[in-house]
Amino acid sequence: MNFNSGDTAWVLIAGALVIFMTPGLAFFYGGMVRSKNVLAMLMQNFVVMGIVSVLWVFVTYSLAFGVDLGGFGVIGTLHFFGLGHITQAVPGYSGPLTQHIPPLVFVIFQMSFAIITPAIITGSSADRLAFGPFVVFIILWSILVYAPVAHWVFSPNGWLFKLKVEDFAGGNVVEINSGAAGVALAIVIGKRRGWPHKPMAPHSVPLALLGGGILWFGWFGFNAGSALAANTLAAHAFINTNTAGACGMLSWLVFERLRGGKSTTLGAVSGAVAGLVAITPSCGFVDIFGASAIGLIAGLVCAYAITLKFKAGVDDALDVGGVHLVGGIVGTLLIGVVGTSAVSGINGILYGGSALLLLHQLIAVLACGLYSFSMTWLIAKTIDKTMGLRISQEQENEGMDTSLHAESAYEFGSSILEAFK
Amino acid sequence: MNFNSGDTAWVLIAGALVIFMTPGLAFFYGGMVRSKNVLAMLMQNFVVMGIVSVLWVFVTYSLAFGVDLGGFGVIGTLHFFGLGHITQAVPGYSGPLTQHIPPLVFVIFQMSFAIITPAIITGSSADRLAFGPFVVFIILWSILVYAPVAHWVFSPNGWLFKLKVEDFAGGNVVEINSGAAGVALAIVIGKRRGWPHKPMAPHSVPLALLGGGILWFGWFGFNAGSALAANTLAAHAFINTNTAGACGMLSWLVFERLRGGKSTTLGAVSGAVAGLVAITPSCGFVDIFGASAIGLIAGLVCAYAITLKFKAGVDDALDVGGVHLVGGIVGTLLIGVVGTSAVSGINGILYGGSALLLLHQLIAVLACGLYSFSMTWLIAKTIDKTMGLRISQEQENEGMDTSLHAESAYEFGSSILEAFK
Amino acid sequence: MNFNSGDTAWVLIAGALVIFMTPGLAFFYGGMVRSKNVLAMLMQNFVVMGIVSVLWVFVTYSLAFGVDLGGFGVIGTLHFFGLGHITQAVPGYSGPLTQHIPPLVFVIFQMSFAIITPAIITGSSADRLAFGPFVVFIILWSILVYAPVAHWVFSPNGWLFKLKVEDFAGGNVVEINSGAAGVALAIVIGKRRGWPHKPMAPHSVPLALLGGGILWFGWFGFNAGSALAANTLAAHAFINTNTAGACGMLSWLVFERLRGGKSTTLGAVSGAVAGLVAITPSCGFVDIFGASAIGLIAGLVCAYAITLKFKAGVDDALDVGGVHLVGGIVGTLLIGVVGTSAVSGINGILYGGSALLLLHQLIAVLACGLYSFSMTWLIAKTIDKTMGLRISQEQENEGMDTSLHAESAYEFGSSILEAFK
Amino acid sequence: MKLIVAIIKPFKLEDVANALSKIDIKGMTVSEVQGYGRQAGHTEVYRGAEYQTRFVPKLKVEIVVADEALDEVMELVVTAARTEKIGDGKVWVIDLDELIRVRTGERGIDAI
Amino acid sequence: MKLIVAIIKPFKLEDVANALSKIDIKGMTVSEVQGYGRQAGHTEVYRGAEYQTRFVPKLKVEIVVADEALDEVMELVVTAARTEKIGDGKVWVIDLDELIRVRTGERGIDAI
Amino acid sequence: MKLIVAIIKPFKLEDVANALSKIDIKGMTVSEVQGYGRQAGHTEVYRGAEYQTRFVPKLKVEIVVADEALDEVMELVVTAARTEKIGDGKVWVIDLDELIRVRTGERGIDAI
Ligand SMILES: Nc1ncnc2c1ncn2[C@@H]1O[C@H](COP(=O)(O)OP(=O)(O)O)[C@@H](O)[C@H]1O
Ligand SMILES: Nc1ncnc2c1ncn2[C@@H]1O[C@H](COP(=O)(O)OP(=O)(O)O)[C@@H](O)[C@H]1O
Ligand SMILES: Nc1ncnc2c1ncn2[C@@H]1O[C@H](COP(=O)(O)OP(=O)(O)O)[C@@H](O)[C@H]1O
Repeated sequence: MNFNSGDTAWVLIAGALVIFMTPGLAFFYGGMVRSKNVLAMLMQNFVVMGIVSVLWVFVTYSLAFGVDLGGFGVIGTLHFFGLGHITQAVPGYSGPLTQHIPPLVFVIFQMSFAIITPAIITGSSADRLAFGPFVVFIILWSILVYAPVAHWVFSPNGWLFKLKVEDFAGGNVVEINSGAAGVALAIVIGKRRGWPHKPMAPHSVPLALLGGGILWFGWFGFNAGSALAANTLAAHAFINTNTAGACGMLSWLVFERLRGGKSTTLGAVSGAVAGLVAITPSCGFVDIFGASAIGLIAGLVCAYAITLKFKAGVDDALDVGGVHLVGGIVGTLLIGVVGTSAVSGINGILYGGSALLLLHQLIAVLACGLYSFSMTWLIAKTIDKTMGLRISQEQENEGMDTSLHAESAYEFGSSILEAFK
Repeated sequence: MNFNSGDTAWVLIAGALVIFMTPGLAFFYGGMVRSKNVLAMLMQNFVVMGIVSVLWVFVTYSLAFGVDLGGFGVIGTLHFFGLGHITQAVPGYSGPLTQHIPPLVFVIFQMSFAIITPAIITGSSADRLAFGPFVVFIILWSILVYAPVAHWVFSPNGWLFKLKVEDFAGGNVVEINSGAAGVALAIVIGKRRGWPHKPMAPHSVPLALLGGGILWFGWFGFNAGSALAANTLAAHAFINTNTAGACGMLSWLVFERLRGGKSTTLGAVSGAVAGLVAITPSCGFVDIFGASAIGLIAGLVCAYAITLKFKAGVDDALDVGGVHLVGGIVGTLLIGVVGTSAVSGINGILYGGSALLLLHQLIAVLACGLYSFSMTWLIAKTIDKTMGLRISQEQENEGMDTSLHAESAYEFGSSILEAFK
Repeated sequence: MNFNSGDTAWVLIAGALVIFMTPGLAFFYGGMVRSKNVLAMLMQNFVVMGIVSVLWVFVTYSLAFGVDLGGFGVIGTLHFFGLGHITQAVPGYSGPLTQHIPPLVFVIFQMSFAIITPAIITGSSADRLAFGPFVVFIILWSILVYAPVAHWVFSPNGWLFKLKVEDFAGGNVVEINSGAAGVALAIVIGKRRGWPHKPMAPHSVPLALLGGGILWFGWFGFNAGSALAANTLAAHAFINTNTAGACGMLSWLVFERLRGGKSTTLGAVSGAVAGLVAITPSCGFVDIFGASAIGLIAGLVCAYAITLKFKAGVDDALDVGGVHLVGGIVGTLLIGVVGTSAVSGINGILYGGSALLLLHQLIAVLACGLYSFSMTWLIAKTIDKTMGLRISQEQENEGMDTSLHAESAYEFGSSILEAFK
Repeated sequence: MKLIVAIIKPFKLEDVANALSKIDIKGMTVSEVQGYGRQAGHTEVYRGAEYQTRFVPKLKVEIVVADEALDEVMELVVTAARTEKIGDGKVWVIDLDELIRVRTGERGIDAI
Repeated sequence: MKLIVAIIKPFKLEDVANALSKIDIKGMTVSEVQGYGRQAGHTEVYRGAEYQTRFVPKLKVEIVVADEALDEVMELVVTAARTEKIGDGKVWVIDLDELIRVRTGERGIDAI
Repeated sequence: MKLIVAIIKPFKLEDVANALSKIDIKGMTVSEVQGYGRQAGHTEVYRGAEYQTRFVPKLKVEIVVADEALDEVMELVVTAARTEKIGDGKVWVIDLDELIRVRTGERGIDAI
């Protein structure tokens, strides 16, 4: 096979960048929880890397991208189990771009998505999810939720793909999917003791910002890597990503001021993430005006959306729903509005396109969101009834780090503890 | 257009690396301020990413690289407003390399420079710059200072470019420009309360070193990416960058010992940054001997230069002048001494080149340095007279994090605050 | 020369990634020491970057990859001193792949290995190694240990290379080499005051995990970059790396549970590193089943191996021996078992290969391990007798940061110290 | 005046402060301390090295009260801080010679 | 001997120490505490969740003095720590039974 | 009952606690403080700005004892904490009016 080394280099490094996003997410989340729970949060994210990496090469890649089972576009077979037959092109793809990069590079790149998606969910159940049940949850969720949804949207044989739903880098597969799952999990597991009247301030905003910085960096791999080539389309995705992140940050900060408060650093980074989430599905379909609009809207809408959890009484601790579900919906739908064929052949209604596109996008949003929500609810409920999903009240008081993992995150004023234990 | 995918991949990832440098810089600076001001410092750097990203695609890219206005080589037009006409090659470039990467990739890469340059300035005014005025400052500075200076030096139609001034990766545009601006801003805003007799020790040297590590990493994108291709020239720039950073570190440490003190970690990373600054303009013109010399000299000169602020009574808090201005001058001028045609066709006087090169470099240093200094002074003074540039004494005492942004950076011993607010 | 820009881009970015691993290692180690010694640990790692970067371009690259001295395959000459003759291909390589990337890119990539290897050693002597002697140690070790071992294994003229020993990315040169050296250094320098009865808990597990995250990220450059091209082999190395890291994490966690304890975050990241170490030599020779096996075995074996130091009474503070030496041996030997020609032409005994391969691997392990151990012992002993290797008891009590470097790492509750010194 | 010093479990601070605010005692000074006593710490494990911490994080609450209020306040503090599990802490009382409010210079009971 | 305990605003420590060094009192022990009183804390906002902190960072300064020096030192401390804004803090005085200098075993006033 | 307050060098805590555990005193409360006195701090340098810290980290150990035990405990603490170098710290003694164990409500000596 005569692969293009430049494209291959780009997708390889993009894959590495996206894998780096999961530790980044760990720090983003870890900084936002209290110091007694930070290791448990980091642990969940790192362990997702362990579990999903192995699942992917043996099972879930094949379920997501393998030969379609029965032609319904619902799920793949185990054709690629253990990376067997991996020199074959991805089933369903054809045309000149099919084999410009080694199929194994595609496996790697898609793996990075499969890892970060369940990792995002960990934010909603922060501070109270037991570790053993968490491991079971991740395995089941990857197989029963991630693999099918990825098949529907990303596999050329998936039913949403065939419906011509557009999702450049995972607005449905990653963002809506994890966001809806996060809300379901938060509902099943219940509120943290003391929420919402008790303040649960971030223990290290700089750590959260470090995570945010890594996420922004990695997102270039996420979105521009999804072009699967080092070309003009990748460049469009890249600049749109950066612009939308920037606009999301600015509009979130404006929202904070309009509400009468001060602009906060956590708001800045949250807004950036909201913009980045929203541009994920759309980055390959819009121009810089569209990207700006999407970023600005996402920043405002998400800044508002995260306040809804207080009204709904759902303790989505780190706003997985408000940012990823809502941001993912915003970006997925807006393709149908501001998509422009000047970038890649699809026009939203603003550019004279048919409303059918918007309808298809809506179907995708509903299908993925509802499937993920209900399936996650079911998985979580089942685990809760059998193993128990939640740590004990005493563990919650003491903190998860010492009670679940026998570790303390920090020993700064070490003199006392060091001298004598 | 038939773009080279390998070159495109390289410049895309280089752009991502340089964008990652701005969070890196935020941590480098954030670690060096006191814990009550760290978020404000991070905030300024993150907000620069938000503001300049948007400005660039709409306005400043076009001003810097657009069709020259009137042919004076002073500023571009708004030809590329909102990335219009962006399939056109950069005006003024010609020859085979012109279109080997998509023009949009060039826009991205140059954006990363436009972001980090004003971010560097934030170090000089640390601990006392008000947030609203800061936002205004950054907008004005990007348009009135960054865009023209970038046009002069980087645009093929710029007057310094046409004078054959050599600046491989932004010694003038980034380093001298930000360094001179930093000094001007520090002068206008005035000293911190208690400076210099009151100690203002870094609150987290590890955070500063994390920033330093990210900067070093990103600098490979900065310098080797400036070759705009994945080729031998990029490799020269890469190895020169690393060597000069290393030499800067070592000579700064030696300087510390010679002055009778201990070698410090902050000294190590500061020396590395000094070396990296100085090699920025020169990395594509010198060999490994030249790079070593530049790094060693920069480490020594900058280590000495940062002590001058105490004599001058200018509270350039994080040594933007001592490191970026001075390091940038060292590297820009030394091209005229140790530049060698073995690397890219230009000989410094040591290699038999004409003194004219050195003269041109000197003109560039003076033009960029003086323009930046005076224009920044004017902008800062204007803002100071109208909105006020500086926070109140009470805010300075309390710290910027709580007073400007309603956040505390850390809650380690969270028991008290968590239990009860 | 007509270089391949895609391959060049890949190896350049891989080199940058690996250079970024050394700060990553610094944080990994720095998080695990007590807060009074963290800067000294970071300092050692950053200074290694300074020293080895310079040594490499002037001396050690040439010793490692230069024309063989006398044809014994033991050491190179100074042919490439100061990067002279650097347009020549690496001596000994021939065939189509020889000149697909600029030789200078190879110099860069190999430099990143030469830097991180001695940096790894710093973990064993943590909390007690004096700074001046450390500098001398690194210089001597790079010349007397790293350069020859790299020549033996990586240079086509090296005796182990000619013996057809397989080491894809440095199991011998980096892992066994640094691991054996770490054990020797720990023996010569002696135990920390109070070890092992006194607890010396990590001062910041999040910092250690940040380091671990950076290491995982950089390891893609390390291993997949070692293909020296952006191709299918690089993809194999990439996915094997990720899989083995994941498996190492999981099996280490299982080991912790089997021993009756809780699974720890430091265990998760340690297991990942163990898996990554073990896959380093083997990533280009095994398939996903082999990589999984290697990762699982490495996690278990290393988790057990780190407990041996307590039995042996050797204070290898951060387990350089238990992880790098043992993991390196596991990975190097297992090539002879699970190597498969389906990936790159070599069969281990499980795939019908000859036991000769295993024998050669064993010879390499013994040669590199024993040479590194004894040479390091000699160097350390000599320094100890002449300059003294170890800090004073008072410095150990007070902490290295203030006593060696006149710095405190953190000032969180800054009010007291800030107000008045 | 008396100084009541209470060593309590950290998560009991809210209850103690709430109890006191009911009798209009709205001032106190709190610091983080490490307690050593009958209550055992937790086990920590770092790379296989396992140990038992002997110090347990506690809060030290200091409240200046008028002599008359002493018994009532002590009673309230002890009741609010109690969990009936080992490690609930101690309360001790110190007699004060003098008290001044820095802002005004008021002395004695007026300064509380 | 008396133990003077002063709860002060953190940025006032320098002034207090300078004042004392003038009358040749050069020893003290300082710790970080959280004060709860009339002075309100600041508002913090995290992703839209807003709250008011009730504790304010203070320093606790402890100074052992001879009985004779008590009044002068108290006066100096109070004056140096005063900003006349709410939250300036309290100073209280405790009688000591004994004092020893660890290094020498000296007791009483000699140990100060 | 008496409250013994000892300001000691941090690395001496282990010795102090060990000494006390021999006479079956197994409770204490420890906090981190900064000491200011004859002992000089260390020099710190940040980018060429050099200064001398005046505060030295110390631990404050508080032990409640019965009147009878006072002398023995003080003696043990002072001996265990001594290095004979400047900065070893001080020990002072405060008389307590009352002591309660929160868990049980026991008072006085029984509460120790
Ligand atoms: N003799 C003592 N002097 C000072 N503080 C003590 C003493 N004994 C106990 N304490 C403090 O009281 C806390 C609780 O004591 P502990 O013996 O654990 O439980 P309990 O008071 O319920 O019997 C300890 O953590 C310590 O802070
Ligand atoms: N009853 C009290 N007991 C102990 N400390 C107190 C008491 N009341 C106030 N404080 C301390 O004094 C500080 C200042 O008190 P506050 O009421 O805010 O202002 P002011 O003393 O100026 O009236 C508080 O932050 C707290 O640390
Ligand atoms: N007058 C004082 N009041 C309160 N604490 C004091 C006083 N003098 C000294 N200290 C404490 O004792 C510690 C040791 O005192 P220092 O004068 O340095 O040495 P030494 O006690 O050996 O003479 C100081 O760091 C401080 O914490």
